[in-house]
Amino acid sequence: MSYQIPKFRHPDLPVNELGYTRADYEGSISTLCAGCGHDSISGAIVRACHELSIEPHKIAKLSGIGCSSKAPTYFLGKSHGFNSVHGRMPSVVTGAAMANRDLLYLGVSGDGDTASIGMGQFAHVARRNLNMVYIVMNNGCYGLTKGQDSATADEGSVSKKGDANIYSAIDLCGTALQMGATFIARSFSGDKAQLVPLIKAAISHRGFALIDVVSPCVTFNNNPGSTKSYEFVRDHAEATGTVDFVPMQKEITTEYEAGFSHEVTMHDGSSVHLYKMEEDLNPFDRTSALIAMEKHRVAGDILTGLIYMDKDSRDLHDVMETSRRPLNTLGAEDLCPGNQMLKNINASLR
Amino acid sequence: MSYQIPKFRHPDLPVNELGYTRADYEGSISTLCAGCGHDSISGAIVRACHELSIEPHKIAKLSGIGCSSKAPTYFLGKSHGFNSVHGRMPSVVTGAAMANRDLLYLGVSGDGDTASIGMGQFAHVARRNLNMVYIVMNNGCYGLTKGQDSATADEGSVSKKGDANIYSAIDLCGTALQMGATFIARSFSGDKAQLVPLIKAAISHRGFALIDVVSPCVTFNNNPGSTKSYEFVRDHAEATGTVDFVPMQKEITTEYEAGFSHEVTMHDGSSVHLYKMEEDLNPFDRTSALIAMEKHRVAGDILTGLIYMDKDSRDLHDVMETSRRPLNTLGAEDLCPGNQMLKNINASLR
Amino acid sequence: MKKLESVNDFVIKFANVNGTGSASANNMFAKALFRMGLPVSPKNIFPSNIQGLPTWYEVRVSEAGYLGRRGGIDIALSVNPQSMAQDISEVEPGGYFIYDNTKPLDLRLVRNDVNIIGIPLTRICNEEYKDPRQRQLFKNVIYVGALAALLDMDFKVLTDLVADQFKGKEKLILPNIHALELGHQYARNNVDCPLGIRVQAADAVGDKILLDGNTALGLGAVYGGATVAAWYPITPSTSVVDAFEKYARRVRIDPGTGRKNYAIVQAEDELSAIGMVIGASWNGARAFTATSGPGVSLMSEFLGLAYFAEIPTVLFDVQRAGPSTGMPTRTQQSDILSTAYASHGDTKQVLLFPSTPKECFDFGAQAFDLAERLQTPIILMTDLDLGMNDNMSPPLEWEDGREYDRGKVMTAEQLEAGVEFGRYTDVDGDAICYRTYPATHPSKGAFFTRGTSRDEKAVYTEKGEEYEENMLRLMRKWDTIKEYVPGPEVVSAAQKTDIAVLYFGTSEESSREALDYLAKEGVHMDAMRVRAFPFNHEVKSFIEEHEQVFVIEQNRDAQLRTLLMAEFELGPDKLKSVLCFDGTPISARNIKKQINLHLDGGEIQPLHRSRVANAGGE
Amino acid sequence: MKKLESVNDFVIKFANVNGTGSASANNMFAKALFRMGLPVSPKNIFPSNIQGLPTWYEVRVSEAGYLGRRGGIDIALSVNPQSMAQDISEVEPGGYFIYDNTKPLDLRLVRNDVNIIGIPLTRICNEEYKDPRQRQLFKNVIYVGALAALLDMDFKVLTDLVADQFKGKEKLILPNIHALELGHQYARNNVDCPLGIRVQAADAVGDKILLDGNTALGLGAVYGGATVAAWYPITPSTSVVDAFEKYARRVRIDPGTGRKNYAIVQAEDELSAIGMVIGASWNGARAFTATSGPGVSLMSEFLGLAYFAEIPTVLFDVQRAGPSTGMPTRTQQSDILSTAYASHGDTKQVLLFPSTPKECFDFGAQAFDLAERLQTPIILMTDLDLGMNDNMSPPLEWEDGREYDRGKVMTAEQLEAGVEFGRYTDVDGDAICYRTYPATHPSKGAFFTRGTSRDEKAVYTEKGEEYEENMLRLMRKWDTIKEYVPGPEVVSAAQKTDIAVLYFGTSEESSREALDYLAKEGVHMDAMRVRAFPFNHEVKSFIEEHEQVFVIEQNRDAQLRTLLMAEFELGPDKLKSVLCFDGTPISARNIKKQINLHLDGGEIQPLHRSRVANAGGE
Ligand SMILES: Cc1ncc(C[n+]2csc(CCOP(=O)(O)OP(=O)(O)O)c2C)c(N)n1
Ligand SMILES: Cc1ncc(C[n+]2csc(CCOP(=O)(O)OP(=O)(O)O)c2C)c(N)n1
Ligand code: SF4
Ligand code: SF4
Ligand SMILES: [Mg+2]
Ligand SMILES: [Mg+2]
Repeated sequence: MSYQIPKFRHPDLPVNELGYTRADYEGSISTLCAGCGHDSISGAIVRACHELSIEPHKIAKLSGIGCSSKAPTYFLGKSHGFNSVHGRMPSVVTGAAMANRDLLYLGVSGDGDTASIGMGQFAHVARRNLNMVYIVMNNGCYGLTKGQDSATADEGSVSKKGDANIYSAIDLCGTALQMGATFIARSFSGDKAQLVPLIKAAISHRGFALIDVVSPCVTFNNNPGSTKSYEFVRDHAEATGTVDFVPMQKEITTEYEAGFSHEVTMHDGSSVHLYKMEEDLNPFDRTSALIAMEKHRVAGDILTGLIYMDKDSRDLHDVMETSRRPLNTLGAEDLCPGNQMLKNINASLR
Repeated sequence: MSYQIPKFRHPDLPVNELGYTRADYEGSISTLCAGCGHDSISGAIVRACHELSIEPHKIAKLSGIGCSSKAPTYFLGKSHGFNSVHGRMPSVVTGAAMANRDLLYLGVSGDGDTASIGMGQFAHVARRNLNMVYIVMNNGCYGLTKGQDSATADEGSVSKKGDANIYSAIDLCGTALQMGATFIARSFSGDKAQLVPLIKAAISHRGFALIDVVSPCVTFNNNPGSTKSYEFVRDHAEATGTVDFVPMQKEITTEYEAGFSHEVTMHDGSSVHLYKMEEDLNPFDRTSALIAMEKHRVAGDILTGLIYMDKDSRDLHDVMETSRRPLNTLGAEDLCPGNQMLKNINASLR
Repeated sequence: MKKLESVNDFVIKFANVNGTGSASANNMFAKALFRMGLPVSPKNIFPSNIQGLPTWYEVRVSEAGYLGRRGGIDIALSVNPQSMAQDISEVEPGGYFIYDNTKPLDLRLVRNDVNIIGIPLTRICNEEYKDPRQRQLFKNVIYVGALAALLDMDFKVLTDLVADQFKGKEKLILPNIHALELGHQYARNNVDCPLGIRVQAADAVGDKILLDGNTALGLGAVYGGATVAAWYPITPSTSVVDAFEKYARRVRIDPGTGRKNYAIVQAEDELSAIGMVIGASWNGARAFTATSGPGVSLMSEFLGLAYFAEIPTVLFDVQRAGPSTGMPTRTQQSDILSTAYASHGDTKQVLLFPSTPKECFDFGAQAFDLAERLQTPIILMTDLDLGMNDNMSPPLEWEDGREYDRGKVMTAEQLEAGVEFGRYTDVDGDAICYRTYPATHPSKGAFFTRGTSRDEKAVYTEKGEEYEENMLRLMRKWDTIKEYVPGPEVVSAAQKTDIAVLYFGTSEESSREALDYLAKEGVHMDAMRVRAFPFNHEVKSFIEEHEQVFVIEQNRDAQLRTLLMAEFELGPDKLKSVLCFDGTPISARNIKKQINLHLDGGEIQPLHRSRVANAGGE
Repeated sequence: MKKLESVNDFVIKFANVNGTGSASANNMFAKALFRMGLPVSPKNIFPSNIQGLPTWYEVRVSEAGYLGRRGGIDIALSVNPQSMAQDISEVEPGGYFIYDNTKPLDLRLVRNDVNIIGIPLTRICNEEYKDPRQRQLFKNVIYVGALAALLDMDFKVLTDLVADQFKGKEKLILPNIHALELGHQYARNNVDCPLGIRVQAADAVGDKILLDGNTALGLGAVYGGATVAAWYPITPSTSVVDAFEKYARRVRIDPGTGRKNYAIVQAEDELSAIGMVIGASWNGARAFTATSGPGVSLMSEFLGLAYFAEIPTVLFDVQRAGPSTGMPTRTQQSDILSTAYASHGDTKQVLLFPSTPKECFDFGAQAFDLAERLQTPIILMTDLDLGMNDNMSPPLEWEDGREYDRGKVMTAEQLEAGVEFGRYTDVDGDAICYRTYPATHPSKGAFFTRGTSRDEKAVYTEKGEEYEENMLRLMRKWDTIKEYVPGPEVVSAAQKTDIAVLYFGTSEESSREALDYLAKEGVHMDAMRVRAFPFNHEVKSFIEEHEQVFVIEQNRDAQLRTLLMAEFELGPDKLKSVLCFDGTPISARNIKKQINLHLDGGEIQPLHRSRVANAGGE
């Protein structure tokens, strides 16, 4: 039921450094509901990858099961994709990343996929600081199975079915921080201006980068009383500050307004600029990030933007000291010790 | 291979209000290694239950798989026990507690059982604020499978095998707080004076009560270089303050030394006294608890004692509004609506 | 041109877009025929998404009472341009294709052997309504009105239905009736009504009801005394717990306190759900979970624990098309092997196979008795077709005064009186032992439940002999179980015959119909419907008494046949497979064709819809 | 009194306490005999705890080369008072019971039909050593020295062994030799040496090696080119990954950079471990995991994904006694059904059954070729007995220059050249399709892998026909698989016969021995060792060619027989079961007894050790 997008290229569509138009980063036509937040996030991913001039085939996109997990079909049609099983995307990405450290791993998941069935794998992939971008399309409900509350639904939030949720919500950013994640951001599907640079920064980060994106489910959880509706999020989002992403090659051209400003150079040479930061938050300090999150939790608003980044992050391959050559490129000559070695081993076993 | 303890009762063993001696709360002879921290925790449980005069048969003890999870065989021989499967004790307790809200549920687990395979269930049972005591016998390794690092092993900690752990540690107290647990404490198997009152307080708490007890594995993780060895813990434990537990019936007789002191009355009428508290910590405030934990994490020491308690905790039965009569006592007369109701239903289906 | 002619016997298929409100209109159509006294069997064929993709609704109407899929479409009603090409191609020669002709039909689609009828649904709506939502909703009602004219339905039945449906929202009644009339009038004025295919009131449904199996299961759990439900959402099982909750809210709130005499926990996943069921059952409550294939796979470790530690466990598996995520909104009977042998080590699980909503209700309640009596998991195997479609069913019944069989539970009184208790001691010789609930007695009867080996008193042991004795007892228990589970049902042929069919679950109705067709051609076959695994001796004798037995299943691997072969020692060439596994319910015509082919000496290897049945125009 | 007499043919059992260092002494004993040219087969029988419980070490010595368990104990050496009663009771009449007589033997234990020999181990230690740790450790070495005298072992072999063992810790050599001498002297001076049972140097081991199957598997993975291992600890599989790591550290560190040409991830559980293997394999690395029963159950959902999405997946299942946690330190072959039919829906999995360390190595490496060639999970089924015990084995060999079979992978060059790519298109007619690794080509060859239904180009579909075509292709692939997996091995009887045995894995050696016994009694039987599932036609013909086939297995439910019955249509009474499932490896005497009983017209239902074999004194 999915259709490849017809590929007539408008002659004056903007191309990136690789000569690709944005259409080269798109996927099949979405089969999600009209207005679903997930589609906006797909759009932001397309834009970020296009603008960063990443070769599409050097990206691997992986997901679990859910409306959100379907999204990878709807972007990056030239990348290999893997729609695995419910809640287990992190392990599949971990294996994939072990096999080939040179690709960009883009994991997409839902709040059900991550915070419920996937909680264990989510916690552990964060803890291992796997080099990946992990995007949660967070609608506080199980869209694909028709709107049950998920574990990120706020206590008291009312979904379309009409009952107020009786459990406290799991905060995925807080959880990731606890687990040792090294890049943590939150955003809103309706705020592309914030989301696109965050995705770019996450891509440039070496290590586990979580972006928890509130993404309203228009069909089951966009009603009054829901704390994951477009309206509620627009009213309650509080940005930590503005993030700007400057690719390695580019000069900084924009003139920023005055304000507290940071510049971070990423592993790949690009840089991230933060300005107009929230007073109390130093996103390079874990304790500060923790306190800021807690403060906003207590206040009942939604802290968005870059929350935490460990500038000295060492990813899983770094700490494991794996070969710089991707393991999947090694052949028998690199891997097989040959018969003489076996003879020695045999001798030691007599 | 387990032997029931011979039951000759020494005539002048102290009896509790129910007339039971401490032996009535013991179990089979332990088959754990001599010196294993877990046995000390079993001893503390026995003492707490005896001193609280809980009817042994009103306790249900449940566990997963591991040396730690074997421990329930070695205490409370008169209670029903359930050694379930690895990492899944929380779900079994949840079901059991749904069936009968009137028992005391004592869950025992290991750090592998909880922080690795059991992470998802641990997070969710905390989030649901199930009325139970959850004791982790935390040795930073997998004892029963011969000493592999667990997810609570500190980064850089060296186990008997000799390799330094490359991953960051999961802090179970911090995780539980994130998830919404309402009673959080940490202790040390070697500190019964602290552990026993904490267990008592946890038992009196209505809601999810976690006690993360560092419990050295003498066989695989008690060597120099390990941060879960007896020596390291003795050197690095920092108590939040002293906890005293006063059962409902008792008058306070001890005179406390001067110092910052709290008294909390628990649901069952007993009270918990805290004194000589760490300056910064207000254990009744989540934010304060969070910051204290983070501060000690950064300092590299082990914060023990009562860390957090929600005095207004509403447990799962409370929020679900379940019948006060245990569900397992309801009979067909309470449960079955009878044929007339079916006739009405049939009529509506024509 | 040939026109199919029939009264009260046809198949109609509606082609819509999901999320547009067509479901309730289609439903109204089926229910109206049912109220006219006609057996109907509607089947939803829906995509695994929420909005915007093609969805179908196929209704079998059969005064003779055949409720399975027949195969073939006599009338297609297509309001979805996306699927129109497919929809028209499926119509039987001489059949009818009804479509929205506001836009002209693509000429390439026109078939000369099909009667094409245009109703300008969009135009009518646009003229009548301004609000786009109204336009969309009423379009569906209008085509139902048109069908009423085309098929000569009793219009009053429809208007009464509308009134019933909107009880409490009365101001919606008139606009809906008006929409019905719009369609009705348009058809009467512009089409030659009725068509060759039409309906007339009959008296063929008796006291039957229209109900989906999942609701019946949920009700079965209420009546069976379940107090704890733990689950994780998954299509097509979700509505089981929804139904349980709906009825529990109605009948299980304590009137005095307003508190609930039940607890429903939405677990974080299926491992947790079954763990909760095991914990609750261990603690003396009746508990259940409902899931589908992927969930069953995840429950596999816990199912082994429940088998070995002998904890009553009720699991409803509403099967869908596998393997893996497969086709989540399509039906299959393909979890038979994975459930029968669920979990590592020497385990065998008890399966029940209901085939009607009434049986879902009955087995659903009985599952708790069986689980507690037999102290083992009871896995009730239903499927999407039975679970999520309205099925005509005998009414539900409950014998007032019926008691629950709580199985062997030793009481405080017995313990106090000194009755000896050994949790795994076979005192009665039926290999089922006494258990105690936690907290039964202050000093007696406590024991330790575990997944490791232990002796008759539940004390941990690594002694081979003790382990072995226990395993042999569990094997003997398997024989006891055969006496308790529902036995098979036999329908004998009109004439003595040495060929037979064997089926289970939702293949029943199509099989019955196929046998009637075959009988008309002079091929007589006895029939057995298996209702549980383990099979008892009746199943064995039935197979032995026949030269050849066709095993009808909705999976690729002939899974029930595999179990039969594994359990009984049968000669070669005894069991033949009749299979359908494309995700749609097996049809009578398909079954008939496969049996014919076998009888003509055709290939023995599994046949399937596209190669065989499609060739015949299904 | 009768004294058992034999040279180079006996069974000795050591009874110790675990955690006391007895393992290495016992090991030294077995290895010394092996170096004397005698086939030995030591088996550890250890508790599921870490310290302080009874543990046994049973060594079969057989110049004739029988390596399975024989049944019966000729010599018991007991230094554990906890288990002494059991230990002495197990000795064959005329056998020898050697114990620490520092404390006198409980008179109630004395048997008149057993030769009782005391060695005052504790006293000797206490006199010689002050340090308690030394006392404990050297006690074990002392009894080995005593045995050297009692059995007439070559003392030089022992001292050489000590020297080898403590290479690098030379100052431990002399004290150990001294301890050996203490025991040796005591025995020579105080006991009539040698016993009736004794050894002498022989030439019966050739170039064989002593190795445990898990190490062989780990080495197989190294040689097979595995670069990613993901696992979760579980007995008895843990040492597979330990061995992989040990050898990878030795041979897979890049000498230039010091970096690792492999990655080992200790996962958080088994679901994650298999997910990592699937992810790595999908991405073109060779990857594996190792686990045991509970882990396999947890992997069941992912195994279905790998089957359906056709992702090479290598899984080593080192089986232990189930169900549930069962007896984690005991052996069984009882995961056959749960792996063969792992996962919901229509799935079938490929199983390999090695029976020696060499075959663990060979199949371990070959599993990667098969997985990539067949694009499906390959589950290698070994067990605790093979995996954790030193088994005598032909030496390991690798043909230098052997290339890995990476299966059908489309390259950038092919794509660039315009070769058409459809991930699930059967271009070669063997039902195996081409895949691409991620990042192969900038614009061609990308596809979406999923567990849902899709068409030949890997595009999502819900069309029944497309789903069905794919499922039928997978069924055809099953036939292709039969041509690739290792075929069975046949050993024909000396005389033509119409009865036969069929066995697999670790039942081989005991079966072989039992057949020799039977042949001596005039009962000749052909033998087939099955090495893989699916079975190929040779297995079928073999069964058909015999009137009766005894299927020998180490489980309760006759699981391989079940598979045979389910796959082939065999007449009744064809397959008889010979079973052992008490957690110990099946013995030759047990097999012989069960077969005799069958041949005498005994009960057909599964026989077991305690009822049958024990009666005969095993
Ligand atoms: C093992 C398993 N259990 C249950 C399901 C059914 N299921 C599919 S998607 C989903 C929840 C999706 O929620 P979320 O991840 O939040 O995604 P959303 O649809 O809201 O974007 C569930 C429970 C499944 N596919 N597999
Ligand atoms: C599903 C499953 N996987 C693995 C195991 C093996 N196993 C038994 S205990 C254990 C780890 C125990 O570690 P922990 O919980 O920390 O307990 P400890 O022994 O350290 O007290 C493991 C991996 C198992 N029993 N079940
Ligand atoms: S159901 Fe909700 S989450 Fe799913 S596609 Fe529709 S709007 Fe999006
Ligand atoms: S191995 Fe470690 S955790 Fe297990 S019993 Fe021994 S000391 Fe305790
Ligand atoms: Mg969601
Ligand atoms: Mg541990």
